[in-house]
Amino acid sequence: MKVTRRDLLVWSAGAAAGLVVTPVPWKILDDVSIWSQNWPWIPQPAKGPVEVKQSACTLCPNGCGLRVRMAGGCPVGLSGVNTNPVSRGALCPLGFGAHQLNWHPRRLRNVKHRGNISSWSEASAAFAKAAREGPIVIVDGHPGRSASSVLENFAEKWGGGYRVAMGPETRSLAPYELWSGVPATSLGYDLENTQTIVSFGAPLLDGWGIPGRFPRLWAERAASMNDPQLRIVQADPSLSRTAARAWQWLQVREGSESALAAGLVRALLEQNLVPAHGAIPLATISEAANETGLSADRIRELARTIVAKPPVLAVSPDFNPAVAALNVVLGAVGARGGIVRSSDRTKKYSSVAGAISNVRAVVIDSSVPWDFAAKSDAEVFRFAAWDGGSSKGDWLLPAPGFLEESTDISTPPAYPVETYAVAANLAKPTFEVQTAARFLANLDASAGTPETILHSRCEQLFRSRSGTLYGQTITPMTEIASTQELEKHLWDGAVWVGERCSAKLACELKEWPSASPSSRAGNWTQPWLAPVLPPLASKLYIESNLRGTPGRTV
Amino acid sequence: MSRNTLVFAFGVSFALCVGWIVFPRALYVQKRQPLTFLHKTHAEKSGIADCGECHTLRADGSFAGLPAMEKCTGCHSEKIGDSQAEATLVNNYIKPGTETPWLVYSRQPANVWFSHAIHVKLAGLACSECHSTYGESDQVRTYELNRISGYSRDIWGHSMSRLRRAPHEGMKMSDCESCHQRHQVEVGCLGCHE
Amino acid sequence: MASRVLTDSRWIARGESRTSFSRFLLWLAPWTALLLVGIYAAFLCLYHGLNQTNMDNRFAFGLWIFLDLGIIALGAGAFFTGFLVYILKRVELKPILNTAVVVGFICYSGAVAILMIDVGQPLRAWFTFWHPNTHSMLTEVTFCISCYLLVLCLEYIPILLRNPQLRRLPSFLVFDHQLHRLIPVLAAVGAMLSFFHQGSLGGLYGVLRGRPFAFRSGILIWPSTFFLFILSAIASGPSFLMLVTAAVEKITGRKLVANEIFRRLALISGVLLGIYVAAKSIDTLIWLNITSPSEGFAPWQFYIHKPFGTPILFAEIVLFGLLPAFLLTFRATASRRGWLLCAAAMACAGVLLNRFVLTVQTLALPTLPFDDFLQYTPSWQEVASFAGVIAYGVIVYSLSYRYLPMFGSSKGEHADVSGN
Amino acid sequence: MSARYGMVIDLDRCIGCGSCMVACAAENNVPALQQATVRTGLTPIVVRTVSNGQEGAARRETFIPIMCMHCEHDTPCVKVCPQQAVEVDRATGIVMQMPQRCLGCRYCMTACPYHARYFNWWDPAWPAGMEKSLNPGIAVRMRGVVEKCNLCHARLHTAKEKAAAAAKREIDPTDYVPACVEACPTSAIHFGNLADANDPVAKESRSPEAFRLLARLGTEPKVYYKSKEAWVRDLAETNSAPRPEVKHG
Amino acid sequence: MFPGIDGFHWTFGHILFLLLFFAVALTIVAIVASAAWRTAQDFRNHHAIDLCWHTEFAQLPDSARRCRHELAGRVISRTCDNAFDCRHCSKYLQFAVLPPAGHLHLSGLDYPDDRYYHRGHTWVKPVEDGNVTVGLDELARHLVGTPDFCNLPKVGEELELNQTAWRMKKNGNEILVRTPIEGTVVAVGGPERDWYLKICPRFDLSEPVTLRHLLRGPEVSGWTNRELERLQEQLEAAHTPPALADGGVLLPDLMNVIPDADWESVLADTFLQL
Repeated sequence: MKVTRRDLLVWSAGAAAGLVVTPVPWKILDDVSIWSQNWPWIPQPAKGPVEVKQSACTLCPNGCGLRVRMAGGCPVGLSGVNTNPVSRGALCPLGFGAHQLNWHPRRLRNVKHRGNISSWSEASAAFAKAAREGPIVIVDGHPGRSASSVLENFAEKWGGGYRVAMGPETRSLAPYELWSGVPATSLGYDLENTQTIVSFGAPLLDGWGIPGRFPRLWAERAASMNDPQLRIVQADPSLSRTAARAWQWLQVREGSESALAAGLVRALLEQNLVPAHGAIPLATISEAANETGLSADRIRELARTIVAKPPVLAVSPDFNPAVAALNVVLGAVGARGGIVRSSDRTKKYSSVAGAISNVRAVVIDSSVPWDFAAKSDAEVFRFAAWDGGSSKGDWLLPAPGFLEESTDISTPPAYPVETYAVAANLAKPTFEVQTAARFLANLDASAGTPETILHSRCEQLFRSRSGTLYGQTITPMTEIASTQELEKHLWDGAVWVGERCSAKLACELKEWPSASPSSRAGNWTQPWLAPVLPPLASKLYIESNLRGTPGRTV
Repeated sequence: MSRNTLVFAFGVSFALCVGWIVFPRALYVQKRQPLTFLHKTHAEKSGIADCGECHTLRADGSFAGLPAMEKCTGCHSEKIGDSQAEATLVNNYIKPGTETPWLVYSRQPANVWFSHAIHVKLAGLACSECHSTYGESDQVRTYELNRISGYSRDIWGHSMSRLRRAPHEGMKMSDCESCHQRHQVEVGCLGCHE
Repeated sequence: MASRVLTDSRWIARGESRTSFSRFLLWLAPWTALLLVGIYAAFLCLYHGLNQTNMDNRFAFGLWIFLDLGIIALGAGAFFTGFLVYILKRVELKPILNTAVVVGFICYSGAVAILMIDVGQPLRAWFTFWHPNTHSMLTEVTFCISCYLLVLCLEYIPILLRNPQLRRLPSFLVFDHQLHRLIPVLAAVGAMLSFFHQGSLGGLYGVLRGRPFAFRSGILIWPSTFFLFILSAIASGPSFLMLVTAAVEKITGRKLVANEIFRRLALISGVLLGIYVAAKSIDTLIWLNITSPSEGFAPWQFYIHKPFGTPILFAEIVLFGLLPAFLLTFRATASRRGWLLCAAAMACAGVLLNRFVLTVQTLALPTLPFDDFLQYTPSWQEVASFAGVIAYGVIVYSLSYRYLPMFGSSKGEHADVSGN
Repeated sequence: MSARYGMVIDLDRCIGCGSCMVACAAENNVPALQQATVRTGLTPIVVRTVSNGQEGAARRETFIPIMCMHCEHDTPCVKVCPQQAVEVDRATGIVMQMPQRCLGCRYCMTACPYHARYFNWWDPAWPAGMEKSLNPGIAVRMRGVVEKCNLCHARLHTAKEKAAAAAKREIDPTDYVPACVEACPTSAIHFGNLADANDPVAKESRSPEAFRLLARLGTEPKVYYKSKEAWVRDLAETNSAPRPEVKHG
Repeated sequence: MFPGIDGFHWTFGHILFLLLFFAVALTIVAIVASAAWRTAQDFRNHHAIDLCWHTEFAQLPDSARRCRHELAGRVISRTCDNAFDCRHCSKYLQFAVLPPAGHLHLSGLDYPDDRYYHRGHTWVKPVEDGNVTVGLDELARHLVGTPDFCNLPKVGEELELNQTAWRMKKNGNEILVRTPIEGTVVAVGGPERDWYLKICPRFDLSEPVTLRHLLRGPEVSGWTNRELERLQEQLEAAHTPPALADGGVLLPDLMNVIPDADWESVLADTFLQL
């Protein structure tokens, strides 16, 4: 039988008609749609039990309390801990996306030497050689931790220097260290008890200090109040976030903060608003007015305004002796609601601002902010979890990433009382990482290990019996039965908060301070190429107009 | 004319054969479970009567699904019987400490949020109302995987036409809906979707 | 004896003189190239997703929707001519019926093709049929356009089957004959569908309460744009047919359609355009004075952003509305080919401008008090895929013109076989 | 249990830090894509900066978080969706967007006066390994669909399941707090049940300082804003002075 | 879409919308189905060929559709409106009864009066056994000469009136010859014989109506004259040498004599093809 073209056509028509009453077209239509709902190249979150654990954020020295949702052995969500009296349940925008940082494309996964992949053993050998030749300088970004003690001990033993890269909050307290002898790290702003704050451009609501501290304070005592209990007078060249929310915004010229402080002191003294004081600024009110762009009357009025609701405190964003002197004149130093002593420790730290020349090697701990980079002839051993792109020609050593190391957290910068907390590690690094402390301890075990120091600190804390433990409940230290119990609470996310320091703080200001050089001068000016941000935080810059872009970073 | 009719009829029947016999076989990949786990044997020998003893609800209400290996290890840390399946379990999974890669017949996709707690604790549904009597079966079913959608065949149901289904057959959205309609429980889209 | 070189004369109706096959291929070549570029652009959009376009979250609709609305309006000639011929029995328009159907088919199939690229998940587009939200104008549009495309296919089949080669198969010929006998029913269904979806396309924007520039009050569930779109579509459809026919006449150098038919189309187009302009003016006044202020928008707010000032409103209503309406209606201008085509082009431009304003301007204008006025430039992929649709249209029309009876002038229509 | 979840956002408290945006993206598995821009990004909640239009010392600025307003009446997006991928949930009043149903026609985006709807222009992608940090409660949306704020419905799921485990039908209100609310360092975003007259948020929504954006459109949004400042409250109305054109980067 | 599917609402608007949609969809499907069914029906009732012929007839040029009575001079001008189906022509009897037949000899072509002529240039000749023979007329034979190839129907095949009876090829041109009378093929001839087919007619030959649609007598001469004129015109248009030899005699085997003429058109017009 011959098959004709006609037969084929008829057959196809029959097949097509028949196919309609089979599952073929309909099931394929349905399944293809389902396929499009579950595209295999779209990642799916892990399934499994979700556990909630507590830890603390180690992105910066503030150590905000973290509530970590864990699934499949990984942190999958972060939120603040409301019972934490320091961070008060808040996190910064960076913190909310920090659990993704460990997979950042710029995560440092290998030891790098002069841009080439190297190994830990080579790094150790190179460092051992350098340390023996000496001298070495160790730079810490977050003093007061157990790990810091290891760094400090090592530096002491090996005849090197231990330097601290202070944050701007601590740097703003440095003038008082000069005038009172109390280290800046033992000082704090008693914001909780102040009623008027004169901010000389300090971004109080925009990343200054602990994210949960001032914003919460402001929200409770100032926000949307016609007559706020906390008055913020913000002197800022432009309408910054803080200025936009301040009780009063003074539009001053860029860089005229010191002049404004001097003018205010003149105005205060002139109008007898404060007791007479020895150190009087050279500049007159009208000179200050010229420099700031405000009228002399406005400065006088401002002086009256700020003393109207004491206590009053002046805050500068960074090292600024004139603003500090204003505080001295206002009597805010050592007073409630002013500059207070957070601890009676008198140990001073040398700032990295000091010269680090004629040094064989520099070790930079991973706690040092990303924008610090050494411009030195020394061999630099930079510990970092993320490759910021600097330190070319030096060693880049992969440090534990976010929540990958257990560490303790001491008093945040400029916080008025001592605190102590522990950040438990919840994530496991998938490649070899080392902290600077561990790296140094490998060379010289006598410097101690962070674990033993942490343990002994807890013991010390338990023995002191002072302060309160803020965990699931608020427990006075007197009710803690043992070091073990204390440690357990701390590892479960509790924060120890000490009592107010009773030690005296007095400043003597003999003469008006001269204009100060920038504290970042010297060998520490070369910034990293771009900050490494949690990808979701970079969304803020890339996908909204909320903030100016710091470069397209993921 | 009659030749045309014949050829047409041949075309129709060819399509019907392909559609109803060849296509379902081609669409699904037959897969075997890694272990011959028999619910009936376990129920009889260990006296476990309640599904919830192994398929537990966690404290937060989430469903643990298939028991983790430690549940098996409770009895099978060493070989206690003489079946080949048990030997496989002990040697391949318990000793190396790896979880058994079970193929879950009723696994819903990631976009479905199904709470056993709500259906069991609040609505009081028996396990068998959705999972039939698999808990009493004495054999291991073949797992059939849809090549296109990646779903288990249990979602669509064994019947390709879905017209003559057993009462518990099928776990498509329309099956959820019809049960919800029967019980007059109204839920919005995101009530069951993630 | 005809030479045995490459020829397609067997496929061309005897007695119709067409250009040589090679010249025809030469004509098709650039269009095919354009079509291929369009297909490549469409592939990019389907494979990589709509990030290939320059649309964004504010400009969620872009060039494609504007041109879709445009070509669907211009394709209205198909249903309206069918409506006039079969329902209103204006048999004098029968000679252009076939060309109207082919133009309609091209416009609609092109629009549907573009829509399939335009949606983010074309594989799930059938959900609209399975889970329809009958309150949505888009559902109405989807249902009507897909049904009407089917109708156009069915109307196209009889034309297709009249190809000299295809008609040699008796079954095709008989099927063609039988289908053709039922065409009036199809024309009626098509007209109903078209009235609805042309309207719904207007309603698409008119119901957008959140876009006060587009929002209109109306009758029952239909905003005024529903009716305005129908009017403008049936007014511009005949104009577009005239333009297409004139273009074909120009390109082929043949007289295809009697002047009488042109005049008839012009009159229809002109009168309807006049009615449209009147209705549009009333609607604009109501919107400016009642609808928009009641939503908290002062009318001037819509016209402060350049380049969308009031001149665009003037252009839409007067320059491309009232003026062509006059030119098309009056014998003095309508009887001159130049004026006639100029007016037809203006009428088509008017309807395109209207669609542009309603799609692009609506999205560009801010709604929130702190919104910005935004602009958008289509990406090459958007332009190319649309150019591909135009190429597709030219190719389909060229093939149809060459091989099918497009202008039923010389040869008689179907015999009325009353005996069967 | 018929709730009407809504929000009151105290604009005088918002400091524009963006924590809510990051917390929201983390909660809802929103990717941060290199290719995205301000106009193509995916920000279910976005904080925008608004000024009173003055320059110099008279300038005032406020930050205004924009998210889905969960309109209650004639909900623009629900009405236009051709395949019922959006619905107003009767039990919660949440306007729910179903990405698995969505065909990506984007008609809802043109319908939304608040521009609170976003299209997945790209395949969602994370740097290698980062998918392990995704929130297990939320299925990642594929490209080509529209999404928006669903009021952190995964948290509602968790709360419901927790209640069910305790054999309770009603959830504990403290178990269901959207991520942005939780993240706000100044507690500017207040979340609650507007149907409950005693709920503090319901009370706050009736305060004379409360307003809703584009309230005159009649869509009855359930997100309220609040400010003491008149110029901020004026944002409720669009009929204000013409604003200079803003250039986009 | 349907009750039980997510998104179906028992509301007036929803039901109305869907009802409208289904009505439209059903109408469209019904139209296609009905057209297809009717097509099948036409084939079953042997209407299909007739229909095809009618459709094609309507598209033949006007000159090819002249009424036989015009050809015979009984009426001045009349276009056939019944596809040459005089058997069912209501007007047929209005015109005069046929005049006596006579042997015709035109331009050297023989048109014997013992047969009936079809406009597709075939003839039907009743033979003694009640069957008819069918062949090409003189004009067609002069055109085609001896075909290169001839595809005749098989014995026993049913032929419908105006259907293609057989196909021939000459110089690459395909020639389709229309059936002049319906019936069953009982024997097959060919170009080498007098006739091509012997057909057992479906209807009784003794009924005059059976052969009424075929031309006879003066109609044949009128028609043949016109056909010759047309041929002459077509061949002259092609600037070919005279087709008719001196004395008005048609040259035999014209296709080979004048190979450059537009044979496609000539053949189509001659054999009533489109």
